Amino acid sequence: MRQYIVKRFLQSLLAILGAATVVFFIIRLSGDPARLMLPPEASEEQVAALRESLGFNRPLLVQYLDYLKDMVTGNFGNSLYFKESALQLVLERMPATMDLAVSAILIAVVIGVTAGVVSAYKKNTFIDYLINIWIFITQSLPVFWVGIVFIMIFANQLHLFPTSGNNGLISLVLPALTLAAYPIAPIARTMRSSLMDVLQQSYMITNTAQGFSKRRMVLKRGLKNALLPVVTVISLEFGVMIAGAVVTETIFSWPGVGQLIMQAVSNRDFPLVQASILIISILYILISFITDMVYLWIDPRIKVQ
Amino acid sequence: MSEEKLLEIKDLSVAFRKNQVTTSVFSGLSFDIYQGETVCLVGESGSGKSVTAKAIMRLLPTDLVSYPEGEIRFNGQDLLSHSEREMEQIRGDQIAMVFQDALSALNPVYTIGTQMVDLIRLHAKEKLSRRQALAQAKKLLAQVDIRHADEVVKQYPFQLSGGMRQRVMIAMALSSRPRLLIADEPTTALDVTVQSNILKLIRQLKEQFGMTILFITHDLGVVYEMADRVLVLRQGELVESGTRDEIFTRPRHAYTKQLLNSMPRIYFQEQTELP
Amino acid sequence: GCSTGTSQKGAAQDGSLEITIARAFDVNGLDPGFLTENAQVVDNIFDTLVKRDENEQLVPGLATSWSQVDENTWEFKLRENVKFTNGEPFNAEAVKYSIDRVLNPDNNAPTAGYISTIQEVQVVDDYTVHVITKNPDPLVPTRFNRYPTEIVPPKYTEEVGQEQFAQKPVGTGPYKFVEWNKGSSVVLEVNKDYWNGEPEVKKITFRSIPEASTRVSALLNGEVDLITAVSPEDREKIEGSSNAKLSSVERAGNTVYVGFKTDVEPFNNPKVRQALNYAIDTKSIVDNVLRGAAVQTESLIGPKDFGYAGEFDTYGYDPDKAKQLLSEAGYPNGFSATLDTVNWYIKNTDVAQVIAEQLKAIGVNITVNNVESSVYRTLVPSGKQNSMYVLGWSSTNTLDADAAIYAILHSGESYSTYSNPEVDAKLEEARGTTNEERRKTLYKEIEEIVLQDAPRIFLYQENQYYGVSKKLNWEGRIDGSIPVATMKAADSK
Amino acid sequence: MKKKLVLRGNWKGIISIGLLGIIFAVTIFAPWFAPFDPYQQSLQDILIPPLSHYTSHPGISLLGTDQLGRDVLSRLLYGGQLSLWMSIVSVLFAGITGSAIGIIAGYFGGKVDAVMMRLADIQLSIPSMLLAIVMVAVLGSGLTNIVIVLSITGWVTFARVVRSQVLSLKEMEFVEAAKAMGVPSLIIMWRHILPNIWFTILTQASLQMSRMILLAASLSFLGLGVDVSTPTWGGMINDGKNYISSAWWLSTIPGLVIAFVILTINLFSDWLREKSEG
Amino acid sequence: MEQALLEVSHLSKVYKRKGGPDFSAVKEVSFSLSKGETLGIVGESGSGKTTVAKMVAGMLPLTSGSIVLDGQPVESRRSKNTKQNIQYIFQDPVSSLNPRLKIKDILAEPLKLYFKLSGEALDNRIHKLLDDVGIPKSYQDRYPKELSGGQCQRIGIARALAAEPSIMVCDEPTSALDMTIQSQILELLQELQRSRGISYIFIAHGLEVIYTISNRVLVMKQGEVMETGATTQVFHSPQHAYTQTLIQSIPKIELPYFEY
Ligand SMILES: Nc1ncnc2c1ncn2[C@@H]1O[C@H](COP(=O)(O)OP(=O)(O)OP(=O)(O)O)[C@@H](O)[C@H]1O
Ligand SMILES: Nc1ncnc2c1ncn2[C@@H]1O[C@H](COP(=O)(O)OP(=O)(O)OP(=O)(O)O)[C@@H](O)[C@H]1O
Ligand SMILES: [Mg+2]
Ligand SMILES: [Mg+2]
Ligand code: NI
Repeated sequence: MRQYIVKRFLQSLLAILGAATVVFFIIRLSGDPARLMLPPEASEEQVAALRESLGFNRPLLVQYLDYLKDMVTGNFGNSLYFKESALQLVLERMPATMDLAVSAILIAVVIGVTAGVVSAYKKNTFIDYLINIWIFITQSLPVFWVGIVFIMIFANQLHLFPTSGNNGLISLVLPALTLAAYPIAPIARTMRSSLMDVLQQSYMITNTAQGFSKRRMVLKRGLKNALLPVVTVISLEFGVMIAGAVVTETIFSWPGVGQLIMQAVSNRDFPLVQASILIISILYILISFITDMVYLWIDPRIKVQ
Repeated sequence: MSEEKLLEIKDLSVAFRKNQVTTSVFSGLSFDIYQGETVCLVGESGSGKSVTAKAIMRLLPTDLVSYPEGEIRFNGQDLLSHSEREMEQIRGDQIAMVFQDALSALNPVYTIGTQMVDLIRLHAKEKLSRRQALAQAKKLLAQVDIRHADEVVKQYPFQLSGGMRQRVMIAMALSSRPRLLIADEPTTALDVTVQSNILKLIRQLKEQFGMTILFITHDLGVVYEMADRVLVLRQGELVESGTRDEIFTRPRHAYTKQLLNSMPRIYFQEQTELP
Repeated sequence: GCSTGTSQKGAAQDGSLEITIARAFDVNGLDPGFLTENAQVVDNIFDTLVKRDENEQLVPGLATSWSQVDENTWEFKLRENVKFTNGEPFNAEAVKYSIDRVLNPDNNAPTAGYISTIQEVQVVDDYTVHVITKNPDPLVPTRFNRYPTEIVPPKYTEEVGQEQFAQKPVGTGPYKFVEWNKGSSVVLEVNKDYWNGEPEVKKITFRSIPEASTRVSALLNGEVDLITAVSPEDREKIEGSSNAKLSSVERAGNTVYVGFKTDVEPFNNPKVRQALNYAIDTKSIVDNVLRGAAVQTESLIGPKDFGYAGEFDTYGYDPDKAKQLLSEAGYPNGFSATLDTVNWYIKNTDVAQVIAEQLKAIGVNITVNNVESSVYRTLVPSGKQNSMYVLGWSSTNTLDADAAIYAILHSGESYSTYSNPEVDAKLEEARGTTNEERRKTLYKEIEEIVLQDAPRIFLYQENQYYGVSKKLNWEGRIDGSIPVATMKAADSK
Repeated sequence: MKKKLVLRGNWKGIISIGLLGIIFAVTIFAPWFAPFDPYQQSLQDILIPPLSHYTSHPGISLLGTDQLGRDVLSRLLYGGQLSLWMSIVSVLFAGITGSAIGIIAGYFGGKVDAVMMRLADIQLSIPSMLLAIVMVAVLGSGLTNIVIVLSITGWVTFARVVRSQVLSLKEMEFVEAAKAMGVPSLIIMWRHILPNIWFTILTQASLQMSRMILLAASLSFLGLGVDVSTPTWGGMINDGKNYISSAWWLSTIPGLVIAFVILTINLFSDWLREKSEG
Repeated sequence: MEQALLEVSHLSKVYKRKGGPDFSAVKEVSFSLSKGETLGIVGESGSGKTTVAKMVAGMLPLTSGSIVLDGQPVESRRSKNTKQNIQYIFQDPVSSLNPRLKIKDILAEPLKLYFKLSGEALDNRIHKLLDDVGIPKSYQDRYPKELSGGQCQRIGIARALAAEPSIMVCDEPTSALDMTIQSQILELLQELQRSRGISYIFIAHGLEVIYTISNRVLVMKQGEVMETGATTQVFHSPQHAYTQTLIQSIPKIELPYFEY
C-alpha cells in the first residue's frame, strides 16, 4: 500500500508536469497578452516593446525551460494583469470556490442519490417517471436560466436570500443550489441504472429470501454495490465544479477560481493561467486518487494497480 | 411427527415469459409437507427443483414469471396472494432458504461478518448489539465446521473456498431457526466429513426446534440419511413420492429405478473392517 | 418585506450615508498610473490637477489655474495646504513624481500613451509646475483630467513599491482606501479633511457583479444603491420599480460602426461602401433592436466632444439607390462577405444579424462571424479580421475629437483600415495646433470627406444607463466617472 | 389478449421509437413543417409572446418570436438538425474513444491504466473554454472544430465511468475463464466486458447529449461555432439569456425541447435494457 | 519410465489478505500426471484443492513451484497452445458463464478460437457438445440465468470439452448433477479418455465418483498433501488418519442393493 502511494505520487508529479506543459503551449498558441494589456490606442511599437520586456518574443522552448526552472523553484511569477503573485491569487480564491463546490456537490449527491435510488426502487411507476422528467428538465435548462430564475424567485420575490456576493452562509444557498442543479441529473441517472443492475443480482435475491425488506436491502446493501460508477460520476462532477463554475460564479458574483481562470484566459495572463491550472490539476489528481481509494473500499475484489 | 400440513402445494404451475413466448416449467404440481418432517426432493437436473423452491419463497422474477394456476399454502395462508410486504415477514424468519449457487448468493462487497450480523439482527427476537450478533455469527460458523471463524468473519466471499461459502449460507439460513428450511443442494461442495457433520447439525436442529425441511439434493446417500419422505421430480412432473424406504426398496417409476442404478458405488469388501 | 440585513444599509439613521455601487468588473489594481480598465474606483481616491464639473467643463482640481506659457509649455498653479490621507503634503514634487513614473519607459505603464506627448514636468516652485510637451499639444489640460495623471504621494509610493501601492493606495481624494476583497469588493471611507469639503456619502463599497440581470436584481432588492451598465431590456424593470430609478446618459458610450478593409475587393470601391450605407436601415435597428438604447448618427465625434460639428444626414435608408450604386460599381448581383462581430457593444450580434439580413435585400450575402472577445482584441489591431468588422470607438475620457477619430481614421493606426492622405494630413494638423477654431474647422472637413468616402457603415452611438436607488440623488455622467463626492441623499434636496 | 401483451411489454419502445421518429422527421424535413422562414427577421414583431399575430405579415407565431422577430417554432425545427447532428456525432466520438480507453485502462491496469488516467486528469484540468479559444485563435471557427472540442472534453467521463466498472468486472470468474482459455484480450474486452457495461455507457451517452447541446452553444458564443444566425437549440437558449424575465419563452422552450428529446432517448434506452433483461 | 505428461512440483500459494496476515493456502504440493490417467483430488473443504487446480490451469499465479508440461516448463505467460491443452471446469458453474452471452456463443468461443470453426460446422459442433452433456439443442439461445444449476455446470463442461484439451482440470464438475446425468457425464469423460487419451485432474467430494473414475488419488488437508497413491490402495488401505475418517463419513445406504 505504501509503495502504491509512493508510486501514485510520482505518477502524479508527471501528470502535473504534463498538465503544466500542455497549458504552457496551448495558452501561448492562443496569442500573447501584450496587446490585451495595453489600451486600444496603443501602437504596435508599444506592443512590441511590452512583448519584449515580458520576454514573450523569445523562442518558445527557451521560455518553456525557464518556466520549468521557475516551477521547480516554486516560483510561478506574477500575474500580468493583477501584478501579484499568481499562486497567491489562486490560493486566495480557493476557499470561496471550495465552499461553493463542496456545498453544491453535497446537495447534488443527497438529492441525486435519493432521486436515483427512489426511481430505481420504484422503477416504472408514476414517481419514477416524475423524477425522470424533473431530472431531464433541470439538466436541459442551462445554468444561467436556473440561476436567474432562482434570483428572481428567492431574492426578488420572496426576499429569502441575497442576490449575490459572498456574505456568509446565507449567500451561499442560491449559488450552491444553482450549481447543484446540473450534476443531480448524472448522479441520479447513474445511480438508477447501476442500482437496477444490482437489484438483478442473485445476492439481492438471497437477501430477499433472508427476509430483508426491499427498502432495507436497497439502502443497506445494494447501495454500496451500485456505488462504483456513481462515485466516479460524483468525482468527475466535483472536479468540473471546481474549475468550471464560471457561469454560477458570474451570476452570483461569487469570487471563485472559475471566474479567475476565465479572466486569466481571456487576458492571456500566462502566469495566472499556469498557476491556476497547476492548482486545479493537483486537485484533480487528488480527487482521482481519493476516488480510486474509495473504489478499493467499495469493492474488495479490486486490487491496487 | 404431527399430521399438520405445514406446506401444501396444489396444482401449481409456473411458466417463464420471454419475448412473448411462455415456457412452462411445470404444471399441476402438488405435494404436501407435514410439520416436522424432512422431505427430499430429488430429480433430474433441470426438472424444476430450484424453481419450486423459489416459487415457495416467491423469489422468481415477477415480471418474467407467471403462475397461471395453483396455490402455495404455508401454515394455511396462501403465499401466492400475499403482498410483498407480507412475504417479507415470512421470508428468512418462517421459511429460510439455502441457495444452490453459493458464490453469487453472497454479496461480494461485504464481509461475511457484516452479512451475518445484519441477518442475525434482522431476525433476532430481542435487540442485539453488533458485537453480540457477531459472537453469535462466529458460533454459527463453528457449528458448520468452519475453523478460524474469527478470521472468516473478516473475509469477503471471494476469499473463501466453495465449500466454505456454502457453509456460510447454511449457517445464515439456520440462524433464525426457521419453521421451514428449504435447502437447495446445500452440501454439493462439501467433503464427506463436513457434509456428515452438517447433516447431523440439521437433524439436531430439527429435533430441537421441530424444524421442517425441504431438502433438494441429487446425492442419494444424503437422501437416505436425511429423508422421511422422498419426492422424485422429472421434467416438471412428480413421478413418484413415498417414504424413504419405499423409494429405496420398492421404486415404482422407471426413472427412480434408473436413478438408483446410476449411483456410483464403492464396493468395499473390507469396508466393515475399517477401524 | 425585506429580510436581508444588507437592504437596510442605504441611508443610515444617523444621517451618515453609506452606499454600495455595483459594477460589472472588479478592479485589478488601484494604482491610477497603471490601470488597464476604467477608473471609476480610483477617481474617488485620487485627484487630478484638472477636474470636470457636471456639465463636463474643465474646472480647477488640484491645480487652481493653468495657462499656456508658450507653444510647448503649460503652467499649472497648484492648490496649497492639501495633504494626502497619510499626511504627506501635496506639492509640485508630487506632481512631477506622479507623471515621471508613468512616463518612465522601464515601468511599462499601460496608459502611458495617454500622456506621451509630454516631454517632462518641471518644478518651478513648491506650487507651480511647467509641463513641457514634445510638440504643441492643445489637449494638455484635458490630459491632466485623466487618471494616469492622478497624483500619488511620492514618499509613500517609493516606500511601499509599485506593487504594494496598487493594493493599498493613498491619494488626496475625497475617499480613503479601506479594504479590497479580491474578486468581490473595494471599500472606501470618507476623507474628513478633503480639501473640497467632506462629502455627504461616508462610505462606499464598490462591488463587482458581472451579470447584468443580477446587478438589476441587487438594485431592486436594495442590496446596492447604484449600478452601472444597465442593459436596455432591464430599463423598464428599473423604471417600474418603487425603490430605484433610471439615469440615462445619451451618447455616452461607443460610436459603433461597421468597418471595411478599404484595400480589399470589393470594399476598395467607394461606391460599394456607399451602397452598403444606403442599404442599412439604422433607424429601424436603433428603434427596434436596441429599443432606443443608442442614437443614430453619422458623426464619429460625440456632441460633448470638442470638435463636434453637428449631425449629418448623408445616407438615408434607400435600398434602390444602394442597388444602383452596386451595379455602377460592377456588382449588379452583389457579392459575399463575412462580418466579424464581438460582444463588446449593446446587442452587437443581433445588430450584425440584422445588417446581414438587410444587406441580403441588395444581393450582398453576409456571414456573421462572432469572435471571442480576447481573440478579437488581438485580431483587429493586427489587421487579421475579415473585411467587414464591427467596432465601436469613444472619446468619453478625453471628450475631444482627436481621441474619437485619430486612431480609427489615420492610415497605419492599428484600428484603422482606412488610408486617405488628405485625411491623414488634417488629422495631424489638428493634433498639433492649439488654435481651437482651426481645430474645429479641420474636424468638420475630415468628417465631410470621410462621410463621402464611406470607409465604414455609420450606425449609432450608444447611450449609458445607470440604475440609482431612489434614496440617492445622482445623474450619470458622459465621461463615465462616478464621483461619489457629488452624491446627495434624495431627501436632502 | 396477445396484442395487449405486446403493448404492455413494449409501450416504452413503441412510444419512444415513435417520438424519436417524429423528432428526426420533423427536424430533417424542417422546411416542410416550419411555418415560417427561420431566418426571416421582422423588426416590428420583436419578442412577441406565443400565440400572437404578426404585424408585418399574416400568420400566428405559435411559440412567439425572438429578439429579432424570428419565429421561434420555425427556428426550433431547423435548429434541431444542427444540434442533434453535432451532439450525436460528438457523443459518438467521445463515447467510443472514452469507453475504449476506459476498458483498456481498467482491463490491463498497471502502467497502461496509470498513463491513461493521468492523461484524463490532465485533460480534466484544462478548461474547455481554453481549448475552444485556442481552436478559434489557431484554426478559426467551424463546425468540425466545435465537434472536436466537444469530443475532446467529453471522453473523460466515459473513460472514468467505464473504467470503474471494468475494474470490478475483470475480477469476475467468467472473465478469468476467458483469459485462461487464451481468448485474446481484445475479444475479451469486446465480447465479455463491453456487453456488461453497455447500459452504463448508454446512460452516460444520453446524459452527455444534452450537455453537448448546451456546451456547443456556449462555444458558439466564443466564436467557435457556426454563423450566429443559424438556429441551434443551444444558441436559442443563449439568445434568451437576457430575456428570462421579460420573454420567458425564448430560453425556456428550447430547454424543454432538449429535455423532451433526452427523455425520449432515455425511454428508448430503458426499453432496450428491459428487453435485454426480460 | 515413460515421461509424465504433467509434472507439478513444490507448488505453493500464499494469498495476500488486506488488513490481515498472509495466508498460505497451498504448501509444497507435488504430483505428476501421465497421458490417459485420472488423478483424483479429495480433501477437506478449504484445503486448497481449487487453488491447486487454478494454478495448474493457469488461472492463478504461482507463489512458488514449477509446472512442466510435456517436458517443457510452463511459463507464467502461457502460450495459446498450452492454454488449449489444459482446460478448466469451474467449481462454481454460474459465475463462470458470461451472463450476457447466449449458450451457443459461450460454446462457440473455444471452437472459433482453437479450430476457427464457423457457419454450419460450428453449429453442428455446438449441437454435438450440447447433446454430449445432455442439454436440448433448443437451449442454445438461452442466457445462463435461464438455466438450472446443473445445466450451467454442464455448459461449463461442454465448453472445456470443446477445446479438445489433453488435460482437463475438473473442479467438482458433477456436484450439481443428478445421478443419471452424472453417470452420463462420467461415462463421456471416460470414453474420451479411452479414445483420445485425455488426462484428468478430478476434484470431487463425492468419494464414489473419485473411486469410479480415478487411477490415482491425492488427499489434501490444510494445503498439504496427506496421502497419495493408487485409488484402490488409498481407498482400501488408507494410511493417514484423515483419509480414514473421510472414508468412514461416506453416507451409506444400508439397504440391500438391488438391480432395479
Ligand atoms: N429464468 C428462467 N427463464 C427460463 N427458464 C428457466 C429460468 N430459470 C430456470 N429455467 C428453466 O426451468 C427449468 C427448471 O429449472 P430448475 O432450476 O428448477 O432446475 P433444477 O431442478 O433445480 O435443476 P438442477 O438440479 O440442475 O439445479 C430448467 O429447464 C431451466 O432451464
Ligand atoms: N482469493 C483469495 N484470497 C484469500 N484467501 C483465499 C482466496 N481464495 C481462497 N482462499 C483461501 O484459501 C483456502 C483454500 O481455498 P480453496 O478454494 O483452494 O479450497 P478448496 O480445497 O477448493 O475447498 P472447497 O472444497 O471448499 O472448494 C481457503 O481457506 C480459502 O479461504
Ligand atoms: Mg437447481
Ligand atoms: Mg474448491
Ligand atoms: Ni454430490
